[in-house]
Amino acid sequence: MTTPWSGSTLAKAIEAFAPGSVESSAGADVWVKPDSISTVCEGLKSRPEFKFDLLSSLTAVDYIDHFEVVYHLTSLPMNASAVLKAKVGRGRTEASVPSVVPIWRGADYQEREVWDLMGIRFEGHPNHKRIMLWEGYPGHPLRKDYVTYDQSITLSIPDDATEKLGGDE
Amino acid sequence: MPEAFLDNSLWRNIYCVLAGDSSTCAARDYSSGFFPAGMEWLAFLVSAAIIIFLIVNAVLGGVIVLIWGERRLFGRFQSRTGPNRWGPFGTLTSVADAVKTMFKEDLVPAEADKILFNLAPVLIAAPALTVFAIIPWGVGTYVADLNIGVLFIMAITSLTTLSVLTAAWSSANRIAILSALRSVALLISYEIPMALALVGVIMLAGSMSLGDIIAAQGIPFIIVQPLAFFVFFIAAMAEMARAPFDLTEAESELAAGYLNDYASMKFGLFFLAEFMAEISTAAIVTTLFLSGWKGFDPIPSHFWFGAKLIFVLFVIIWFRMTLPRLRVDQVLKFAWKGLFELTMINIIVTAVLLAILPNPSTSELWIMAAINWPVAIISIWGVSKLLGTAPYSHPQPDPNAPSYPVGSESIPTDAVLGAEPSNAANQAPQAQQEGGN
Amino acid sequence: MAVKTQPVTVNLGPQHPSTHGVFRMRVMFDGEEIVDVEPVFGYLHRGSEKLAEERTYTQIVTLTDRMDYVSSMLNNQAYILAVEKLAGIEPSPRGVWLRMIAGELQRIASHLVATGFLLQDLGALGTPLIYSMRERENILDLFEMLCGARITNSYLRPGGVFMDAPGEFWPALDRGLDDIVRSIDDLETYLSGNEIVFSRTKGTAVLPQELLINASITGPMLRASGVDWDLRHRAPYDYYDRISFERKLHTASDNYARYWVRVQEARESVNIIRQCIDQIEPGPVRPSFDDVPRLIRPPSGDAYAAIEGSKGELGFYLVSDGGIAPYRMHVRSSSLINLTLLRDMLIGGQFGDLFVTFGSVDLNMGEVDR
Amino acid sequence: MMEVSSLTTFAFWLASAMTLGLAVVVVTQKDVFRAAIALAGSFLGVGILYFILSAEFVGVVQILVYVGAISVLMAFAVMFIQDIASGSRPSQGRVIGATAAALIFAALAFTAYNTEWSSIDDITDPVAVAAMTEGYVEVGTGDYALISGEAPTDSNEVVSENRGVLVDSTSALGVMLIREYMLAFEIIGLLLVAALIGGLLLMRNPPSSSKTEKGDASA
Repeated sequence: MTTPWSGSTLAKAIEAFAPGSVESSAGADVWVKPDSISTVCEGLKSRPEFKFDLLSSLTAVDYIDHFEVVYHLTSLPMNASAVLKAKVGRGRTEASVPSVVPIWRGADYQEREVWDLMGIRFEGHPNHKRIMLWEGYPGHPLRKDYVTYDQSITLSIPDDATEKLGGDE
Repeated sequence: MPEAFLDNSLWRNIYCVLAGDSSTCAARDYSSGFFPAGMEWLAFLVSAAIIIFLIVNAVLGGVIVLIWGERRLFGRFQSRTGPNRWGPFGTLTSVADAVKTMFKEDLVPAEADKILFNLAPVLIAAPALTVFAIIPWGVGTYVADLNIGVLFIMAITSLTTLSVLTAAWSSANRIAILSALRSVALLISYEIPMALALVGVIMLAGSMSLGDIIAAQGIPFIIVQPLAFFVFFIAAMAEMARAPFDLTEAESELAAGYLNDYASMKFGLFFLAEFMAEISTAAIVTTLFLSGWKGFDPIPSHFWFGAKLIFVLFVIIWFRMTLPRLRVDQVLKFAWKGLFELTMINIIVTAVLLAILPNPSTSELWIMAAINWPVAIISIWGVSKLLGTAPYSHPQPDPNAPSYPVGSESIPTDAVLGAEPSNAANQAPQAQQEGGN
Repeated sequence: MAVKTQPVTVNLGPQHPSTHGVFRMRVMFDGEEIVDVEPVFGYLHRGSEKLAEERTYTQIVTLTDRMDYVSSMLNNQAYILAVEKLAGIEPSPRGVWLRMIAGELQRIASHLVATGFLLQDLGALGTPLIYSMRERENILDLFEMLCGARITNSYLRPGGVFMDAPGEFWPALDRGLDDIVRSIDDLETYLSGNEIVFSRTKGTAVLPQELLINASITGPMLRASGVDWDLRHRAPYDYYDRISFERKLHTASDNYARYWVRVQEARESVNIIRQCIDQIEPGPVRPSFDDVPRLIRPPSGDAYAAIEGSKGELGFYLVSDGGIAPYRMHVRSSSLINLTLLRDMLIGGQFGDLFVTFGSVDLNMGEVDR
Repeated sequence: MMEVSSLTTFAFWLASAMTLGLAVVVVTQKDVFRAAIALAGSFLGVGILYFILSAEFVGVVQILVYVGAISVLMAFAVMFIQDIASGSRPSQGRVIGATAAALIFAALAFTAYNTEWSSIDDITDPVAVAAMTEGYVEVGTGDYALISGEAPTDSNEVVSENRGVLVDSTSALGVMLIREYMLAFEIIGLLLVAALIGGLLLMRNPPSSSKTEKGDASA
């Protein structure tokens, strides 16, 4: 059975090799400062007490006032898992976080996907391009403030035009 | 009357009825023909046209039947029905397909070289039809019996590649060009074992004329020359780009390759040429190795030829349905490192046997067969050992191989998440909300 | 070919018979050798994750069906596990057994499809594909008995499945399992030792263990390199801790090993289903609506649950804000992540091996693009 | 039968027109690939001329080697040439080339015109002459041919009317190559082998890049 690391213990253990990198911790989660993501992940991957060699999942959530990048890590030798989170783009500023592709190549497409759909920039990604949508696509659809195409049409159509549109259908 | 047509009863009958002045015609009571004297050239042209008409239509009809048969057989091989809607047992499916193909829109890519693009289907269909000129369908039923018949087949079939190149180049399509490159590689590699495989047969028959080769087959040459048959059959499959050598069309890689951009009847001509090549290959195999139209007396020679032809076609279709495709380098390696050596062994053994038993009679052919079979089996086995891939001896993990340590260590006990997992997730939101504020 | 030629760039896909959907590769060839590959995604992107934000937790089950449409039961299972973890739902035992049976049947179907299409990519003109599809049809018939649908099943619900298996399902399942074992035997007899299959796949696209793990590649691809990592064994979900099964490993990590591992896993899944049949107990297939309401409102928080899908670790990450729809859903798509090493596998190889290697990854564009 | 041979004359003019016309296309066509295909057609025309001359063996070899192999390789090579779209640029030494070609043509034409071609008139054998006056056939069994007055009725030997060449030109050619022109034959063979080895040597990669070896190992 895969053992999940407790957030508080993991936070302490991270602080031991990377002081000042942890923001807070609760349950199974550890919030890491975005600037120190590279250091923390490098340590988590290579240090003998962690050995998190597999990046299970990398994603991001839009919490309106900030974005959260979520890393699900797995250690095969220890059969353990951990959750790492980083809050970026507070106040909906330009969100950016260091890329972990140099540490885990598995982050390659996942970071591109997050950039494409959520608009979080990954500094140092070797191929920082959109993945699902084409270059030049307006906006990042998974953001909560994204206005979809049909919504934008409804917004832009004057009231008297809706009847005509309905008649067409 | 040109000498190539002398033994040809098909030709002679038509020509004698029309012109009727030759010495050979006199023997058949055609002292005066349909045309007045001095119009023999017209009789020549008309009889040529009639024979071409007969052969071309027979071949095209054969293609229609072959396409239907192949699809039915595919169905049976793949445990499904195959075409069965249009006509009894789906026999009219090919006809419907042909009509559909003709009425499709004829598309020419904007970037294409129009002249060559239109020329390529003609270039591929013409040689495919020309081969049928020398195939003896039965006693005296052929257009011409050339004394270099076997070489003629080789020469004419090699023209196919030129048209494939033309088609690929003129469509201005990179996938098509890749296919053409493969086609040339295949041609250059397989022309040689194919020709060399026939050397044994030519040595035995002492002639390159297909009529003479049939006459020389006291017993079918497949029994006397198993190695030559093996190599020739494989090389012929490669020459007409059939599975497992269908590299030029390679549906799953090149998506039809050089005929990618063809539509309508231009595509139809490529399709026709492919199936005509299948029929002609089967006919050549029948002629050279299965003693052509020879058989027991009450049944006419044409039926014997037809039966053998259908059997060879069945084997070709069977191969096509069963085997996956080889890779280009493997195909070329197989030709140069496998088939070429086999043909050399065959030529040497046949030459030695012919030095001992010149002009072999039927019983002497049996002796040759008795010697040739062990040679064939041993050499094919040897080549397959040399070229084959050794299987994995240990599919299960090798205890000596370094295996990745999974679950070998454990994390410190105080690091384990204390609370029950289902609630652990629920604690996160509060913390996250605090962090957010 | 030793002759240096001018490199040619070819666009393979999105309309191509062997790209398993709408995938595009911009490939640069030097003769037959592959110099560079650039995968292009997104032709089947439907924004499932965005759609999920506007649907209730039960409605989303239908969205997951359409992600990896050749293993929708397993998608359902991964999603339902995430919902149960998020909302703290205790599933009904019979429902769990049923969804395990359905999931393993789906795994067999998915592996059969993968094997069939791999052989199709090898150039066998449809025969092995149709043979594997025939067995898959039997499995789809069983699904039809279970839930009335064949491809997009939507069979699972939070807490179990939506209806019990009918009486005629169990004898049909027994017969079906025998058929599957027999057809896998046939497959092995005719193909595992076939010289052409073997020479084409042995030693091509070899990936070292460390690289695979570093690139987050899981599932049969990882096990084909000899890493004993199967979530059913290492992190048992549902009742997999009550099942004993063998993990089939191969050490070669080439295309053949990946093919071999899939065939063996399909065989092993039959054993798992037989054990499930032995252990299944009567009872309700899902909790009553008092325990699990139709409109689930999980407490705010997040949960990540992963299963051993047919293609690797299939995970769902759900965030709830306490409403009837998830605040955010993310799919950890094994098909997409298993493509990470596509360039490493293809570059330097032959054109003929391109689609074989691509097929040996076993991906589904519905899941790659979502 | 004179009328039938006038058909042959017609075929001759057709084949000649095809050969020369396509040769002109080869020289004038800007598109290199089209020129290569036209060259193949020209070669094919030469092959047909051989057939008309009843030299089937040479004709077939002409098609096999020149059309089937050499033209294909030319077209193949053209595919690799860079900047193909702009076509072939006119050569610098056009005048010299044209002069050389004209001189060679003149020399060939002069030689052809002045050579005493052996024909049926040259036959001195009285039997043959006697047979000829009454119409005759040739009976061939391989490396010799017998001229006789009438065709044997139940023989399986190859029988033909005399058209100025031996019936079984293939065997005659083979015998000639092995007996009379043995040395030349062997020297040409040696030359071809040398050319082959030279070609392989030119193609070989410099030893620093091990790409080829790697490719072979994986094969």
